[in-house]
Amino acid sequence: MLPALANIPTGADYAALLPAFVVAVTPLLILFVDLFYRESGPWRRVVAVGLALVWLIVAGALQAGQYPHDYVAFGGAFVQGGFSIVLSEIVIVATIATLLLSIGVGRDDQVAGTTSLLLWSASGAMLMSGASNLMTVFLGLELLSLALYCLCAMSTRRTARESALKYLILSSMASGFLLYGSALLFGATGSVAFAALASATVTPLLALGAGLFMVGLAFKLSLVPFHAWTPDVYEGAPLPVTAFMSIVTKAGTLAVLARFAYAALPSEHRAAVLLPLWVLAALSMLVGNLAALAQTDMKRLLAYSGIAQVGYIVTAFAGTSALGLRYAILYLAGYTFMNLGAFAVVALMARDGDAIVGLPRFAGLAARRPWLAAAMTLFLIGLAGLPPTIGFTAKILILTTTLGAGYAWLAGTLILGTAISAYVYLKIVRAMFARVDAAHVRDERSPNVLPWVAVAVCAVATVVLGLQPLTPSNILPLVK
Amino acid sequence: MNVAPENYVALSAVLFFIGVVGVIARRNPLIMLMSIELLFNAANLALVTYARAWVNNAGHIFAFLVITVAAAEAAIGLAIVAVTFRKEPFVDVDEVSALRG
Amino acid sequence: MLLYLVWLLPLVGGVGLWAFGPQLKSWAGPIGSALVGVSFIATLFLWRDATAARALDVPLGSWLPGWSFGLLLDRLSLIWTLIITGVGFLIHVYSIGYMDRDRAFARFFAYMNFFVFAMLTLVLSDNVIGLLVGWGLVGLASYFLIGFWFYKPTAVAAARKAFVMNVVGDIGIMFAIFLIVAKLGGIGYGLIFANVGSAFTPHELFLVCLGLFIGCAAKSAQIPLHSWLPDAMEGPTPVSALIHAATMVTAGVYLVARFAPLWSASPDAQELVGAIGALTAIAGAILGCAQWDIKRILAYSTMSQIGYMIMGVGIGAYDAGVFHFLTHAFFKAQLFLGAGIIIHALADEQDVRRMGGLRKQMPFAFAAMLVGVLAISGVPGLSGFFSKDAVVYGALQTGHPWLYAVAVVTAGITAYYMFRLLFVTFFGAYRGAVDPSDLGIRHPELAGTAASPGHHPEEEEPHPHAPGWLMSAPVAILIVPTIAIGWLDFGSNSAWKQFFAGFFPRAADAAGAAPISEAVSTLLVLLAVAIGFAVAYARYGAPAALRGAIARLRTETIRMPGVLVNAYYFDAAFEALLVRPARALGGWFDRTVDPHVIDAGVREAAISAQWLGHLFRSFQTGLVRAYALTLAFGVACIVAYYALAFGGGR
Amino acid sequence: MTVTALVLGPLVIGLLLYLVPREHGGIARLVAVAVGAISFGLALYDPAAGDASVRWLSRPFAASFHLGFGPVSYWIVVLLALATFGAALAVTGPRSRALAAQLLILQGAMNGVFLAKDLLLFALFWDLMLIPVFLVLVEFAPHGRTAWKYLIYNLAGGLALLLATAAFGYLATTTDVIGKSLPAGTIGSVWGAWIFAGFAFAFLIKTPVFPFHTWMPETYAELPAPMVAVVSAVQSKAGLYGFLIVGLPFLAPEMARAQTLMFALGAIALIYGALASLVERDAKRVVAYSSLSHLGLIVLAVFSGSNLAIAGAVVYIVAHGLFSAVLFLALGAVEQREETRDLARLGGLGARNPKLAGALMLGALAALGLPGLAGFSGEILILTGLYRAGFVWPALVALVAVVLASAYMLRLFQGIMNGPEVPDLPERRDMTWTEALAIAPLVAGFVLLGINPAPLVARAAALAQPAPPALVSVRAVPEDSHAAGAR
Repeated sequence: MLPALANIPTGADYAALLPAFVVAVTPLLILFVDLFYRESGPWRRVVAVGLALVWLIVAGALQAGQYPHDYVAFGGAFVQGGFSIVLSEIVIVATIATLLLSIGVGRDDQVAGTTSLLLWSASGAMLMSGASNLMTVFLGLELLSLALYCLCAMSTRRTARESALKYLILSSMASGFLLYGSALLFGATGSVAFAALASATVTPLLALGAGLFMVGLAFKLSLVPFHAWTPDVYEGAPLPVTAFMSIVTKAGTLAVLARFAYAALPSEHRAAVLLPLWVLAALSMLVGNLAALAQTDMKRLLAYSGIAQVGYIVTAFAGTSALGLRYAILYLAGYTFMNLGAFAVVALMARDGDAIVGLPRFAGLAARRPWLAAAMTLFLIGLAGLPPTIGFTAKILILTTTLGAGYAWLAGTLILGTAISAYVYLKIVRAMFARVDAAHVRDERSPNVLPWVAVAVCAVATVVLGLQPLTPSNILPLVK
Repeated sequence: MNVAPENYVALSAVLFFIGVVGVIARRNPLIMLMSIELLFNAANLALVTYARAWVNNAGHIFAFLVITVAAAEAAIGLAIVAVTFRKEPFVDVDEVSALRG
Repeated sequence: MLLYLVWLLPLVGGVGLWAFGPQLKSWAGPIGSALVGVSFIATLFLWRDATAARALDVPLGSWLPGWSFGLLLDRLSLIWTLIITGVGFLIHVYSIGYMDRDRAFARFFAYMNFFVFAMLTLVLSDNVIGLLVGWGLVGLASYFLIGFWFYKPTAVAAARKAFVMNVVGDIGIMFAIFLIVAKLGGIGYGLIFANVGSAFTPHELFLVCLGLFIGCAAKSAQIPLHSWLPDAMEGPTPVSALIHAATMVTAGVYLVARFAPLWSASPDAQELVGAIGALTAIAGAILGCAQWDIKRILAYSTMSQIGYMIMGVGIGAYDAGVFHFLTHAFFKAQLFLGAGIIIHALADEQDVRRMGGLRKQMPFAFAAMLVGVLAISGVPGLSGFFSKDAVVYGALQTGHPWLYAVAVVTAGITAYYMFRLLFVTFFGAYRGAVDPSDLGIRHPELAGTAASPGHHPEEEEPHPHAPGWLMSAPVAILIVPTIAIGWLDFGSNSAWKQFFAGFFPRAADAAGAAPISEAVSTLLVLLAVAIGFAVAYARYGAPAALRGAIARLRTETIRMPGVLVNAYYFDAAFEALLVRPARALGGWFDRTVDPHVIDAGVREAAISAQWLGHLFRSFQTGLVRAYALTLAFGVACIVAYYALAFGGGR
Repeated sequence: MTVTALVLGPLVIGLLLYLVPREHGGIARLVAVAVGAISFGLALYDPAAGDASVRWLSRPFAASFHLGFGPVSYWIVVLLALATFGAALAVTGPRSRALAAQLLILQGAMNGVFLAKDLLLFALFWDLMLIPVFLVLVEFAPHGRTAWKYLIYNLAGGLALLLATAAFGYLATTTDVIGKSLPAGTIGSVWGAWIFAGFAFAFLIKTPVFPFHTWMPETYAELPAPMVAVVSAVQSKAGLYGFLIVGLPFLAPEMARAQTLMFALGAIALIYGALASLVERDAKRVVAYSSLSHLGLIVLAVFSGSNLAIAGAVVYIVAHGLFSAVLFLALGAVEQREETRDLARLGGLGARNPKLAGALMLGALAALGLPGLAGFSGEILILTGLYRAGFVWPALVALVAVVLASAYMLRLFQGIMNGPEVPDLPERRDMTWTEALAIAPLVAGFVLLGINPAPLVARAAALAQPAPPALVSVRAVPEDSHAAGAR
């Protein structure tokens, strides 16, 4: 008697997975279409990206259509509904933006391949957003990561291959920790479902397993001290990939972390088990911002900034209050727009959409390209947590829940980190607006106008999200 | 012969530790990849052991999953190592440190 | 309504002439004078209302409950208003002639009109805040007029000094206001006087009086806040006549007289004020003997005479003090205007050593000055005789023999230095052509006597000449009251005493306490005056003295004691004790504390952050194995935590 | 409607000004002038404008986009409109467009700060108003460091404010509180101390008060004159306003507990600023330090708990805004003509620039507290209130500062306008009519306010009336008792 036969997957199970499934299958279509081209040409690119965009939008619509419903599919392995839908949407938005940025990058005959990898990676993140047992988590995580390893190498630059190698080795090692942690958790409870963890008694085995599991997640979120790969990989990878990575891995991993922290731990020991997480968040806020102070390359700077921003997001979980989760996801949504906007601006400053853009390139930008400078200013003040942006609103919400949960030290660290970060971001603003002799500044323009779409959408979203009325119904449903 | 599950778990821990040390200590990326395989397989061993201990097939399924993923990982890993070191006479990860700071 | 007119007409003039001065050109003088004249006439129409049983009190508005403002014209403010507008009018007319060559003719009259307005605000106010407003505004007008020739650094410095020292006085009054408001919750005179006895303890009353008196001392150049007055002579001479002799500087007298109920209730304050008045009287008189600048001599004499007035009102002889103010307004204006004629004629020469023998060239000026000197010296029959006598005897009447003695001696010294002025200026030979060094003048430009460059567009040689009618007529008119006004207070039941009958609180111990009669006292004063005159004549007026005048002036200049030349070192003391430490401290704040102490902390924090950033950057070696090591290290830490947290507790 | 227009109008128009071609700075300037004038008219026309409120947050605390006139803020908004009008008129130079645009953005943000009836909205605008000043400093200040210094100090304050607001919101479950009252005990003493510390830190930096003031002289010296006129006139009042509308009603026990410390800081600022401006050579820094001194006085008033002093503080807040704007605009005109602000190099300008000298003189006189002008009205109310509430020594210290004020203000005026003409200074022409038009309304303002501050006092009374009992108890002398002794 096979007990598994009792729950053979039904249509309802697949319906829950449908958006991720669409994203995962589209590459097959793209690759198939691409087979018919004999020679390289712009059409190959247009068709591949166009197909991807269309199906991503379809997936986004399907995902949105799921909104009011909750799905518990595959015997609890995949749970969709509530915040995980929002995270999936974030993944889709980020992927669309990445495609917009990547229009001019790479060879025409490779685009089908890179686009496919991108979609697979996105589908991995979408899988993670609904993952609620250890196996699904591992599967999603690896799907996300394996595609990313390849994407990182997709450039003629030598540093791209270096970044791929580093990412491969370190990320695999972190996956190893996650996996071993999963094995220990399984060993401690006899189940791979998160739901089973919540009712387990806390043994050293469980705590150790939880610890290793969180290390794996912390690595993906690039929390200090598991952040070392981030700047190198971000700098080396092609710009669109970096933009993609900065959002999508966070979105997927955050979903897992949220489920784990909120639903998979025995409540009486939750605070003690999660304490290292808050310490990591505090370290990230400080180290990320401080290290960003010394950076001169834009992608690297955004990498460190991302480390700190993740610190803010994880801070919202402190005390594991329901509101904290909402604000974490709100912040992530805001961060998505601010960060993608900033990457889009950087993309517009490079001829091929993928050059190393150093800070000196921003000198006097306001005089040369005022709209670009204005947009960049908005994104940067948003990242710095200044109004009128979602950065400000979400930050004060996080502060409130953190204080309310009794983690005043974490709130204080957040404020301190924000103070340091202001210097990081406004340094660029200052460079853009200062009067300079711009003769020696290399002024490159991307021939591509699609990133402007990303810039515009992100700018509007950054402000509107910050000022829109936030009520329980529109802020976010609670964790499942 | 019935070996207590604790021994398997201990063995898996040792394997895991060796894997970690291997990643840190070896400069050859191929050996590093092998060490990573060791990490995964240490986990597999633990999973299978616990699956037996709890009489729960989930552990076995998980192990199969891991084996599949590890295969994909090895393939991609070897490809990346090959691309990275195609023009180098020696294979040494410490040579690859242009990205830093 | 008429009172509004009296009060606001000069303001209209001040603002109008300031704004439209360039368009009005030479009409500015007549217009300004006319406005003050109309104000004077209007005041005369108000005489009946002011002297009625219930004085004229016009409300203006209010800030807060209890803080209401109004204009009050009673007997005391009537006297002041008449002097301000009357003498003010004459001096305005005089100025049309005196300032005729000045580029900023209209601006001068704007300031003068503004001053009249400010002074009227001071005396007409029916509350302490209004008084303080007037008090501050006259200080401002004084500042403007002292610094009228603002391209002269000495004038600029003098103006600032006058203003700042007057602000010291202002804060004294503010302090008094604090106490009054804290106790009474209101600012009106009526409220204050009605509650003098009930609201204040004697100590508080003394403090109120002290605060008010600080105001008096600054405004009326009483020791130790007197040193701005001689410097204020940098202003044009009509200014000195109006502001720094006749009206503004006597505001202190007004203040004490106005707050007579407070003073009468606080004997300690009376003693203090009387003593300071007497001290100022004699100290000013002594300094008057050591000056060579004609206006500074008059300035010290003003200081000394105000000392008399302050002593008078301070010890409770209010009507005597006020009367001395009245006569002084006339004869001192007279003296200044006479001096102005000389200065004007000599192209701004003010050093008496470089004058001499002017009697023949300028008989009118001589006559004017002579009358003034006789009056101030207290020669019987002239105005100063009566008023000074009243004050001096008042000291004895109220039981202050020491003050009396000082007052008598001062009378003698006054006669000495005033006749000295007269002899040196008008007798002997003209010394304008003598080399300054032969007269002992080492630094003519520092003596404040140098003709101001650029003030007169056309260069002209100093030649004594007769003044125009615009300048002589006011002086001629002033001669009449200078001689005659004193008779108002002749006899024990004089018109003056009737005028103020019942107005002031009666002195604690009236006549009868005095050991000698008024006649004897008068004789004593006259004796002192005679001695003063005799010494002056012997030293400067006798034929022998006149012959050796140049050599004599030289030795006297060189041998003048430093303590007198430096006016008892008051300025030096202020400089060393207040100004320098304040500037040093300010410099320390500005140049050391701000950049190197406070900012240093912030700067160090910023630098540390940068340093940490570079440190973290250096950790990022680019070696993948090192990254793996940190990863493993992090894991080790976390495992250790769980081992500690959950391992032991099982 | 009116209040919304006052906030959004300048913000939006300011941003739109960037659409004007860069070389048409004159148009941008005219638009800014018009916006200043219209907001002035609007505020005067509709002083009883109703509140505008839109829901923003409901969790973790209720918050709204709630704007409305308050007892103090109405006058500050009027002042700001006047200051913006004058400042916009004074905008000149090749980069007029940026300056005019940032002026309007700043005006909108500051209107937001003062009109916000919601604490979170207040914090939002508080941080927002950093940005235009920072950008102008970046673009116009000769030293790059100045912008950073401004930012570091003010952002530190802004973040403390944010933290305090978050805690406040958590405890009170709403931030829509300005002008209202909370049930007693909403904010306990443990949290209260920290929340107050956060607010006070922000407010003291913004004001600024010793020892948080060092950003100010540099910022004021290096901002272009139009901007600094607005910043010193209005932005520096934000902190004091904060104490009045947040501290007094909600954190009264903490205010009372901090009284000694704040009195010390205020008194030090009072004397420190005065002495420093006595020796400073840079004309704009003289005024900056003088502001430190004046604002120290207002801090004393705010913490005295005396209704009289608080009424005086309100008067003085507006008065200081008016005269400091005049001073900075006049100094800007001087700097534009002579290309230096060094008192040692300037001198004798009054002879050829009588109107400019008059403007500077009027500003200086108001600043030194000449009786009859607005500075005096505020000062005497504050000082009397202080003394009446039993604070004898602070009142006496303030009196010393009054004397010093006259010394440094005259030094400033005379150093520029009086004395012999300095021959090698470049340009001489008297005030243009635009400059006169910029300054005249401000001067009229402080003259009128000096003659009759009653409207402000009346409004301030409304502010101070519901002072909670805890604050009343700190008064050493009951306000209305004639019998109690002064110490």
